[in-house]
Amino acid sequence: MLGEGILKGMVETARNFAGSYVSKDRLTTVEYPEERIAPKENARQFPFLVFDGNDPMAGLRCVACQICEKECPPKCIYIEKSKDKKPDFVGKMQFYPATFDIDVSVCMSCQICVEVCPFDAIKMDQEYELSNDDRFGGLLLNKTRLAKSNEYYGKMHPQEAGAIDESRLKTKEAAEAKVKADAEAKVKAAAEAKAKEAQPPTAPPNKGA
Amino acid sequence: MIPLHYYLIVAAMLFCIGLAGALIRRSAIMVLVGIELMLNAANLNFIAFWRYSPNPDGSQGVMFAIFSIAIAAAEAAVGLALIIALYRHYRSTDVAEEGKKE
Amino acid sequence: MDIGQLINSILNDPDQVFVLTKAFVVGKFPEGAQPLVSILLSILPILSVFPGLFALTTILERKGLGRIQNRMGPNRVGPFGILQPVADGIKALIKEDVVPRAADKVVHFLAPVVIVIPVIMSYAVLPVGRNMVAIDLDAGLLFFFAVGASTELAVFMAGWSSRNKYSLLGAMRAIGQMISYEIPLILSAITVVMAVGSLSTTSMVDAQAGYYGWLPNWYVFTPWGFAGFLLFLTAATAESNRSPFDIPEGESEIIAGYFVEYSGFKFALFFLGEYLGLFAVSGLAITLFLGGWHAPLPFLEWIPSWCWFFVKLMCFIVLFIWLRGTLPRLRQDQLMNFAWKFMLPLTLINIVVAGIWRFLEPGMLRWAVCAAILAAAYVLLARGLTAARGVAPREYRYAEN
Amino acid sequence: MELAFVIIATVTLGGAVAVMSLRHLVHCALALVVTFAGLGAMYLLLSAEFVAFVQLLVYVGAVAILIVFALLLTRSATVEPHQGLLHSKVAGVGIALLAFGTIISALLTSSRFDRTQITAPSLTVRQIGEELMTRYVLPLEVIGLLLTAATIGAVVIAMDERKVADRSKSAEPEHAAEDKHG
Repeated sequence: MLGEGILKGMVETARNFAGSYVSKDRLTTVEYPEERIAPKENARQFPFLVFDGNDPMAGLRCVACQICEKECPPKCIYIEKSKDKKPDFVGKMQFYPATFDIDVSVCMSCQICVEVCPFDAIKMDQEYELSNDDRFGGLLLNKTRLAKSNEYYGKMHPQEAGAIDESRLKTKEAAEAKVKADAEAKVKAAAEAKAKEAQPPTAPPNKGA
Repeated sequence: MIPLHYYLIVAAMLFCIGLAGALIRRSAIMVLVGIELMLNAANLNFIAFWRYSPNPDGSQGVMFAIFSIAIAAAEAAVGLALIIALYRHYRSTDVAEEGKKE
Repeated sequence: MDIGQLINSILNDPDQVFVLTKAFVVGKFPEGAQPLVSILLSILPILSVFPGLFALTTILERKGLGRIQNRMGPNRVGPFGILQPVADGIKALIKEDVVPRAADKVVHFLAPVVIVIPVIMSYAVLPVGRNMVAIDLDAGLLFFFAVGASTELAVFMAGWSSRNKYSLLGAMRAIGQMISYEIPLILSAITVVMAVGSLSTTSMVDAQAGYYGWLPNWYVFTPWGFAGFLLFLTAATAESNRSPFDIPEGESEIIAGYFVEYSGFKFALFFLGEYLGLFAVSGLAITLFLGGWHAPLPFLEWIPSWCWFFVKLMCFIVLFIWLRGTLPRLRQDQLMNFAWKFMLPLTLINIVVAGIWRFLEPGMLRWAVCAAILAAAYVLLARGLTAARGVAPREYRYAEN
Repeated sequence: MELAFVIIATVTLGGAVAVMSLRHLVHCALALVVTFAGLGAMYLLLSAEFVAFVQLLVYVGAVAILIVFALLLTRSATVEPHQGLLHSKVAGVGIALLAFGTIISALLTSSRFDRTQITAPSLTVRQIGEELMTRYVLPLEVIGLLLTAATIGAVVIAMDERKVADRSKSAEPEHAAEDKHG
């Protein structure tokens, strides 16, 4: 407590000062617009919608269930359900969002929408250069701007995306198998029914028993 | 050159403004400020008389003013401390109200 | 005197270039206008040089702090970013001037003006070179402190008129700190007054002329002068609200203290006032303890005197930037304890030591006695402060080691 | 010279009137500073440099700040209630005017004050210091004692007694806590 700590500190800062001129790797910052540091895998900014296939609008995974809209703490998601339905990836008829808006100026990047989504349709993006000179319109992202391909998501989070893809594939296969089985069963049932029909109703096989 | 009594008139006016203030203001702090003004008017008189004195080597006027400034500083410190203590007691610095509550 | 003679005399004595030029220009005016022109020619350099130094300091500070924190610092505007102050100035000028609706408009407007004017006035008594002082007052040092006293008022005006709790808190902290540290500041300057026997700043510089062997005859090289210099420096840091004494600003707790509610050019004026105050008090430290405009070594005497003043001033600026990059902010109670329980007693002891120095025979004994008293007082006071506060190396309850 | 005097006198007296008539107390305190500074300028005009700077240092730097602090501490930094013409007000102004009339009549009737300057007295800071240390050394010591007494007295008076009692009561556990933290 005689002031030697001050001197020690000043030597340390002087070393930093001189060192920053000598060794480049001391400099923790980069010259931003020219150089960028790649975001870490867990970095998250704002949500986006995942679509499969080539057509962003047709391939959206979102089924407009509106869970995320209800769960969003700052209420920055706005969804309008479609009037008609269209088949999803397993072929089931589902609604789709006619409107899906996220106001990123309100969004607080909490990721709750991602956690609650049962369809893996909404994920967190790492895009951070969203500044805009349009104060209101520029930060209100609509369906077209939110839709990003599954490949893009896969590039950001390879493992998670792989797991999701796998499980979706399994579901799809199961569903297809089920459809197949159903179809087979149907065919079988139909055949049976046909067979039944073929026999005369007046003479059942074990009527007498 | 400005004659002496100009300064004396200014000092007299300052003194009377301070006196009027000390008499009419309700806040105890403002009463103290009025007294400070009166002290300052007296100081101005000291300096003016010293400046126009027939004895130019004398230093009494300046000395008196310096001591009076020191006293005024002490007075302000103690006075304001008293006012703060009073405020703690009465929750007010209003001179008229303090009298009523007693 | 014509222009040829002027050039001749300047070549003879380059040290006096500004003094001779001023005399020459003043001589060209009619008799009646001469005093006015002389005053104007004394004020104009102050008004141009020191704000220019302010601009230079802002960029130096940002660059230096950046390097201390392993960053680049501003480097976009102009080569190496040296035009950054220009950009900042233009930005401050064209920015919207927001005044809170609840603010006391008149006082709110006056505060930045009141903060800058006294600071500029205080330069009037600083001798920046041989024969280069705006007014050589008999009570120059007193003038400096008297004018500096009104800064507190400006701070209060700014903090109170904004009608913002952070502003008021910041203003109260600032005033408390300034009053507390003004006492050690003045008391540590008094030792020099005792040695010189005058309050005039020029006679202080004159008293430090000459050399003792190769060592300049500056007061900082005496025990009481060294202690006084360090105390003065610490108090000056606190007076100008510099880190580590920047709790009135306290960006991380009360946003910016008393100038939260200021924007645009008024905000820039506050910064100007703060930095000009820093330069002024550094200039005073140079005048009091570091021999003013005298050269540090005999063979460097040929360099003009005003150069030495500004070289020393730049050293002070670098030191302040370095300190700001090193030390964390003090807490309010630590700040007050330090001022009243450590600095005030030490300055008083220093005054006594300066008196002892005056009455002992010159020689090693005088040195040893004075240095011993000060060192003992320093160690005892510092240990006492440590013991009283129960200060020890901090233990982190939740840290790994 | 005359112009400077008129300006300074106007500013000083205007400030004084503002101090005593403005209703917002903080404005009063700020106007008081103007008055003090004006007086300082007037001392300069009277070639009393030292007193002028002391005036600035003590009044602007200390007394005004003290008053401002007192205003804020007593929460009277608000507007005084407007209360029309009171008898006390009329009486106060009347008494002040009466005093003023008395002083002025004394001034104007006496010929002793009708002096214009003889020779400017020269009093350097050095002389003031020497006088303070020789002829006025006793008053100086007394003033020092008085200031010390006033400082201690002010602190004691303004100290909150309840808080002091609380602190001495709770001193024990506080120390224990500090020891725990190391």
